Amino acid sequence: MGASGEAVNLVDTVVSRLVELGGKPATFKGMVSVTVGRERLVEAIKLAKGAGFEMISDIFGIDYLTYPGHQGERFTVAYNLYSVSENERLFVRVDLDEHTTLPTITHLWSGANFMEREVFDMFGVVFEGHPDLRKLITPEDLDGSPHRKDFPLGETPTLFNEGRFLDPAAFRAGLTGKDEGLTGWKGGARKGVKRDG
Amino acid sequence: MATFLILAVVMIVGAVGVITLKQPVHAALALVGTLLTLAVTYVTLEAHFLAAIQVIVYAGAIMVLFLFVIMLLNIQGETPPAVLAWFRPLAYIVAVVAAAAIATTAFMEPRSLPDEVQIATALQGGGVEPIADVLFSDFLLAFQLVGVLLLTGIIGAVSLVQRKVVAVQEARADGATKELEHA
Amino acid sequence: MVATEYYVALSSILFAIGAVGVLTRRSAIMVFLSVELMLNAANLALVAFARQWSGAGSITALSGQTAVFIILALAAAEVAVGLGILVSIFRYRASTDVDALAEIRL
Amino acid sequence: MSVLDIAKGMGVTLGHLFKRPVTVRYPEQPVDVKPRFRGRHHLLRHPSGLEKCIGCSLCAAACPAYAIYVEAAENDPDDPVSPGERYASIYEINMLRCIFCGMCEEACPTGAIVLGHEFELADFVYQDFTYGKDDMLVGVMGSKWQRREATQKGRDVRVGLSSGPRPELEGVDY
Amino acid sequence: MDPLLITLAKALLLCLTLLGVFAYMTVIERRILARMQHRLGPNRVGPFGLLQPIADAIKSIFKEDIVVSAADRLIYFLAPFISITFALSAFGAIPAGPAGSLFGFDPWIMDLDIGLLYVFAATSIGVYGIFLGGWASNSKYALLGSLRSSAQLISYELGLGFSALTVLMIAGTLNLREIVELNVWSVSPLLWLPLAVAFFTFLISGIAEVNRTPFDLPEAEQEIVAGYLTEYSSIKWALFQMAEYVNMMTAAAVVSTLFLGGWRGPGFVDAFIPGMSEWPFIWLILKMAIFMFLFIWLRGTLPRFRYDQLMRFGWVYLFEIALGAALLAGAVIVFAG
Amino acid sequence: MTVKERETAVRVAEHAGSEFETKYMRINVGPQHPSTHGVLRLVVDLDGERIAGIKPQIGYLHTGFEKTMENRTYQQGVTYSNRMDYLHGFGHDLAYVLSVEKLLDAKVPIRAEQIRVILNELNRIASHLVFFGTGILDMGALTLFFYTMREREKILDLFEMVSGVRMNYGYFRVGGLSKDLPEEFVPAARAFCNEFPRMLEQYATMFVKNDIFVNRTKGIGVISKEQALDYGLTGPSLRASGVPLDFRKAQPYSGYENYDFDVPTSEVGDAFVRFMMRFEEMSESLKIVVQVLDQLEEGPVKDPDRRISLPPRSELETSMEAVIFHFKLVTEGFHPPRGEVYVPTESARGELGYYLVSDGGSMPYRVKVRVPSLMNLQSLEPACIGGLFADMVVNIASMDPVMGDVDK
Amino acid sequence: MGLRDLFERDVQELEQEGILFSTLGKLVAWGRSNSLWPATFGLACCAIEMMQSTNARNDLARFGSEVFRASPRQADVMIVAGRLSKKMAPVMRRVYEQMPDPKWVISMGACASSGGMFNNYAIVQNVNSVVPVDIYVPGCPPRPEALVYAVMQLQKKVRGEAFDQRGVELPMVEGWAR
Amino acid sequence: MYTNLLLMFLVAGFIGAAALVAGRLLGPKKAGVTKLAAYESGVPASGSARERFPVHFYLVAMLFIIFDIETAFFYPLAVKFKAAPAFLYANGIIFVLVLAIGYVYILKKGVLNWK
Ligand code: SF4
Ligand code: SF4
Ligand code: SF4
Repeated sequence: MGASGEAVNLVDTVVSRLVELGGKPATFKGMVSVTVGRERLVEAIKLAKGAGFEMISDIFGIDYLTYPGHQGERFTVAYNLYSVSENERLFVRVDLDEHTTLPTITHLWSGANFMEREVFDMFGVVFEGHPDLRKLITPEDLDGSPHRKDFPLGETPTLFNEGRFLDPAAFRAGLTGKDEGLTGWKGGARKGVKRDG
Repeated sequence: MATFLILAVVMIVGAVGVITLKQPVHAALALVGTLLTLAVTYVTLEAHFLAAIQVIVYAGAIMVLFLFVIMLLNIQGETPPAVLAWFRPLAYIVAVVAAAAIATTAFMEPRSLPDEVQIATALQGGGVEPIADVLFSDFLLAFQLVGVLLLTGIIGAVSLVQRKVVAVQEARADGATKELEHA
Repeated sequence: MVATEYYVALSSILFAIGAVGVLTRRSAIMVFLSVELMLNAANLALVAFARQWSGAGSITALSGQTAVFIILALAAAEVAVGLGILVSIFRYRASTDVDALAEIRL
Repeated sequence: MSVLDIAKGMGVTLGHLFKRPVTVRYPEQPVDVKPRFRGRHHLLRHPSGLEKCIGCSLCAAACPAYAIYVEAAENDPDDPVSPGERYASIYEINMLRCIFCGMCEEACPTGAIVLGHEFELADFVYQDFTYGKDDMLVGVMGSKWQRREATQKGRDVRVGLSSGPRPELEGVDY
Repeated sequence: MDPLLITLAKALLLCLTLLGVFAYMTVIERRILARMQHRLGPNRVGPFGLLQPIADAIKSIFKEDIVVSAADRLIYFLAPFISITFALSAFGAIPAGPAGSLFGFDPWIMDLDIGLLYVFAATSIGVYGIFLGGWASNSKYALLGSLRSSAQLISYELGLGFSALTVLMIAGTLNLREIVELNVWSVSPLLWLPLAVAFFTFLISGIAEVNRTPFDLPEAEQEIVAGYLTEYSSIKWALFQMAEYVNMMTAAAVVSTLFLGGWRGPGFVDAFIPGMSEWPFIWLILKMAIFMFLFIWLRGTLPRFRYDQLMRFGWVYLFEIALGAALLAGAVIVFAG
Repeated sequence: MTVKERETAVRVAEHAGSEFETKYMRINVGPQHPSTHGVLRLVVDLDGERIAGIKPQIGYLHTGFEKTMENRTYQQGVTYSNRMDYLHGFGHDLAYVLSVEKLLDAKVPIRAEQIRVILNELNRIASHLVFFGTGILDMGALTLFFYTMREREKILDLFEMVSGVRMNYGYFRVGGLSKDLPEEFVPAARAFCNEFPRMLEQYATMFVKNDIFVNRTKGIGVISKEQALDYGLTGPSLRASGVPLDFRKAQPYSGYENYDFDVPTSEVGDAFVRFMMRFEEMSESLKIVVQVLDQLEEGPVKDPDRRISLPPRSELETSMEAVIFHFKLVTEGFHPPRGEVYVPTESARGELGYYLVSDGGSMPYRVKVRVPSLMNLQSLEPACIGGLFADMVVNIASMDPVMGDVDK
Repeated sequence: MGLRDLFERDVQELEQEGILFSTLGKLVAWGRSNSLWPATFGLACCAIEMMQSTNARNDLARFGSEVFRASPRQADVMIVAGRLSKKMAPVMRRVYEQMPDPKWVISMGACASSGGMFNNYAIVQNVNSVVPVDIYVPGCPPRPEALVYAVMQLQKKVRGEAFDQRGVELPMVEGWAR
Repeated sequence: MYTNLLLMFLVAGFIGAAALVAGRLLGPKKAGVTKLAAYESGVPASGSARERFPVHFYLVAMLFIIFDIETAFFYPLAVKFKAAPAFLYANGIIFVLVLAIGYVYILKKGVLNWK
């Protein structure tokens, strides 16, 4: 937003100041987000908090590994900031790669604790300076970060009589190719795979 | 006599348990057993009220306090003494000699018991009313002094323990969050 | 009716056992337990003597029992304070070993 | 006054003591499920007696739990099972996987699969939960276990329902 | 007949009756609670669910009896034993009718001159059951539960003692039979107030003594799972439950005996059937039933206290009020005759 | 550092720390514990009865919702969303379909929006009823639970009437609803609205005015306004701490701006107020339901766009075009344009929103649910420390976490 | 000792051998079947319906099964109500093991029974792989009446009246152990 | 009279013991390591249960002893009360007052304040 809006609302002011910090603003359907550099992250968020975004609503990651046509770094971590008094919302985003780390913002909001742990757990993004960076949700013995796109969903076949079964992944692949049209489905009978023996 | 013997044996076994059992809770329980048997002995000695009070106060209150303390302080069984190994047998010998001495003294000059009627009229079963008669005449001063004694007990115990509790708690409340490591 | 002497003998045995406990046990609480045992041994003798004295009239005879009653109160106060000391010491030291306690100047 | 308030609260409980309990005496007294309730599936037939299902697998595609397995076969023109070209030679639902969401019902172009009202499906062995066509074609009453028990005891199948069939099932001849 | 044999028979009868009543109390409680909660309660097993306790009993007996490996085995077994033994025997001192009214025998097991003290003594030993049970299990919930409940039990024992003083002062005896025989109406009306106050304090302490809502901290499921019972299974658990219910009955019986004339019925019933108020058992049972219902009713309605509130309530309010009632009663006796 | 290395490092550190004996008794509350509302596990350090430290350990109900939803079509997503917060399923459904609709720019008919509001608010009441019943059950009172459940049963009857199931509805569709209301719904809902206030009064007599309840909750677990914002608390618990944030008012959706209702707020921030917030919210929700019932408009309940909603059954028999759309929608679903959306809504527990990333395919590329319970759970720490063990139970209850919502 | 030996082994075991196919065995089975106390093991949505099954309308109490015990030591049947995550599975196994024998398991709902719609890395795809399941209850969630029905089914099983599709009688107590 | 008491105890004890023995004999036994471990919400117990506890419990028990003795002394007083009301009342009041000092002391010290 920012450029076209004449209203001096909180988001606009913050965005303009973040742009000064090297942020790249973007707007989609009324949602404003600013992508900032990794090293300016804490600064940017501190700025936003000081300007009036008193609450951190969420921190989450996105893995763009299989996103068609995605360029740039693999992960994005987004900070969902909300201003209770002004009723406005701002997404601060950082892009990062597999082995880069992010600074923690737990000193700004205690609530960021679980959120950062969740991102660490689900994406393996390490937050430097986090007081207690352990897995939050997945079991201790689970190796890997489930929300990465290269982590398998881990489906098991549904069993039917006489050894018939239906493998969800294969079945789904037949249904939804990425191309247009009634992909995969040709109107004929579709057979499940028979278990041998 | 049979009753007495049974009671005596139970009591002595209990008493030996008190001083030999390793686990403090067990020892305390042995003492409870001894005390309960003692209460029964009181009944045979025509001291009914005392028997009840013995159970209520000694077994029901004092020993509970003991157990509480054992549990609160989490006292485990003791380690065998490293030094003074010669002390143990000595203690046993001294004790046996002393007990024998007292017992023989008692038996040296046997007295006959008053007859049953006399006992019954004098002790009146050791019920609460006769005790009350004595307590509020000859022992009146003692009765009031008990009040003072208990007061001292309260103040003593509370002042020993309570001040520190508050201090410790405050100290803990401060450091609590930081100290907690993660499970 | 069992003669008083037997009770006295029993009492002295209990007392001696208690004394052994006091002397040999190392944990303060166990020493305390033994002391209670000794106290009760004494009580037993008192009650037994009370019966022996029933010839001398009700008040005299019951004095023995009443005395035991008072002693119970005494024991209660003693235990309350004694264990209080124990607890407060224990808060600073990890053991109730009497030998170790000997070093403390209260 | 607090005692009074507590007394009032106690009055409420005491009052309920003398009210008629709202309990439905279920096994004896049938349950009154709502018309839209979704229970065990039924496979419908046309009034002519032909099966509605054409083996198109749309239901399987719509199922979020992947609980439906369909194998279609060509109809024998002399003795058609369904009016279309094809029919489902194997139609199985894994009742344990199924979450009774009704997506299959919505997806079926011919309205062949419909979720009925029967909910007494509890059974003992995992394998017994794959319901085939025989277990679901309209006209079959009760769950597998209920029918099994009924045959063994020589009784009628009794289902604990009072409501009529689902509207979709109504007026279907078979 | 040998009086000892008769006593033995009476004792057996009493114990078995108490057990039977315990079994049925559980069902009655479940059903009454159910009705209060607008539902039916157990009604499938036998007519009206009457066989439910039998099914539960069979189940319990034939259930595995787990002895936790970290437990102190001896004490682990001793605890339920102590609980049930002292709970059952406490009841023996309650008189249930006038002398000789049980087919020529006395409807009580013992008539002690220190009857009330006996009951107190037996219940005070009952604390050990709970205390040791929790300690022996060597589980945190159990330990916490047992510490809490023993602290609670001993605290409210004081309330019991102080409340009883008022009655004792008026009755001048510790013998329960004599207390019952004392005619309430002969007491100066000025004493009714302290008596009423003492009745309430005694009742409340009694409820607390038997761990019923709102004082059911020891078993506070939502905090410490099942309290001192956490590790107990099958019959041992049942024994604890049994002890709890028997204690409930004892509490009900003692309250009725001390304050409501025990086995004596109201005088007006004599107008219908002469001597009816002197019939053994029924009046006592009736009064007990009222209290038992009260216990259930309270359980059905109230939330429980928090531990500190409960202790404060006992030590500050109940204690002072009970003592005040006793002092008031004393003053009335001194100044008004 | 990889996850694995990191974990090992932490574990080593923990091990080293354990050598120093703490004076506290460490006790595990949960995962299988009657007061933790499911599978919450709290590692509590007790200093006697007092809580010296409390660490929520979660994940015992981790279901992989987000990842699974990324592998299902948008339409199938509605069967998943409601199972997260199973007590307020319609709230999750609503949040999910709103996000997808925003992606698609779907036009939801007014009637559909109104029905959504009715169901959402009724569901809020049902959720609060469970909250109240179990909350007070946690304090040892048995009966209120049965009364609230009795009323909840009536609401569930309404839901069953509409959606065919008592829980986990999956009734909303992107672009509208799966079916219209049945005829008997409106009178039944009205009947419920008429009798419910009486029930609320009954609860008030039994509990809100009960001294034991008041004493157990007043002054317990106070969370200040600053703490609340610091911890990202939302929903009734936040409003109890004095921040009047309610997305139904702040950023109205589904036509909430057309209805007149209050947002109960308080400054106190203790457990009692948190209970009361929800108690008052029940009557407010009822107010909304009554208003919507009065204003209910006739009309379609689905977006007429064939690329979004399935055609009606009758059309399938007549129009080939409808059949093709139908096949395409079922097998493949629709393809929203690329983009990322987030729509905050107010669930019974707080701010709830689905952050959807679309790559133009038929399945969401990334689903991130901003669940209120997870964030609310963190505030247990400031609320509990220094309080009594028994208060912890009250605090958990007053936060009203739903573990499905926490762990996803 | 005869009696002791008899009961050292499970009653059911003996019944298979025909030793205890007697009134006593039937009585015990009757008692057990009518006093099935569930351990609270609510996991997810199904747990809410499990709670609802004790409510005023459905009242599981009628079958003597409303006594939800917080401690597994006093419970007879574990109702696994909801999705069992892999993180929770060891916990459940532990709770199950801490229940005294004989014990039963009801797997309530699609998730517990087969993973249901959550066919993924996080959810155990059939509780039977963790504890032996006696009764499966399909549904998502099964309505309370379905759970009541399942309890009745379990009663049948405990009384030895259950058999599978092939007519094979099912043992009263699964002798399943790991 | 006291033989009756003994009998009562024997019978009660017998019933308790019989039940315990029956339970031991009749229940199945399938012990395992996990089964016999302490229950702690389904996770392995962290730390030992035998820990130290707060001193409040000690204070409660201590106060209980003191006041229990007090009641014990009141029983004779109450029973004999009618015989010499004024005299006993005066004595009782003095006794109570002395202890009341202690009671006020503990109130002041906050012993009864668990918060
Ligand atoms: S009801 Fe849902 S889960 Fe069941 S078969 Fe149909 S689509 Fe699949
Ligand atoms: S039931 Fe319907 S959707 Fe499924 S295969 Fe048959 S016709 Fe197609
Ligand atoms: S089966 Fe359905 S209701 Fe039950 S836990 Fe799974 S999703 Fe929830």
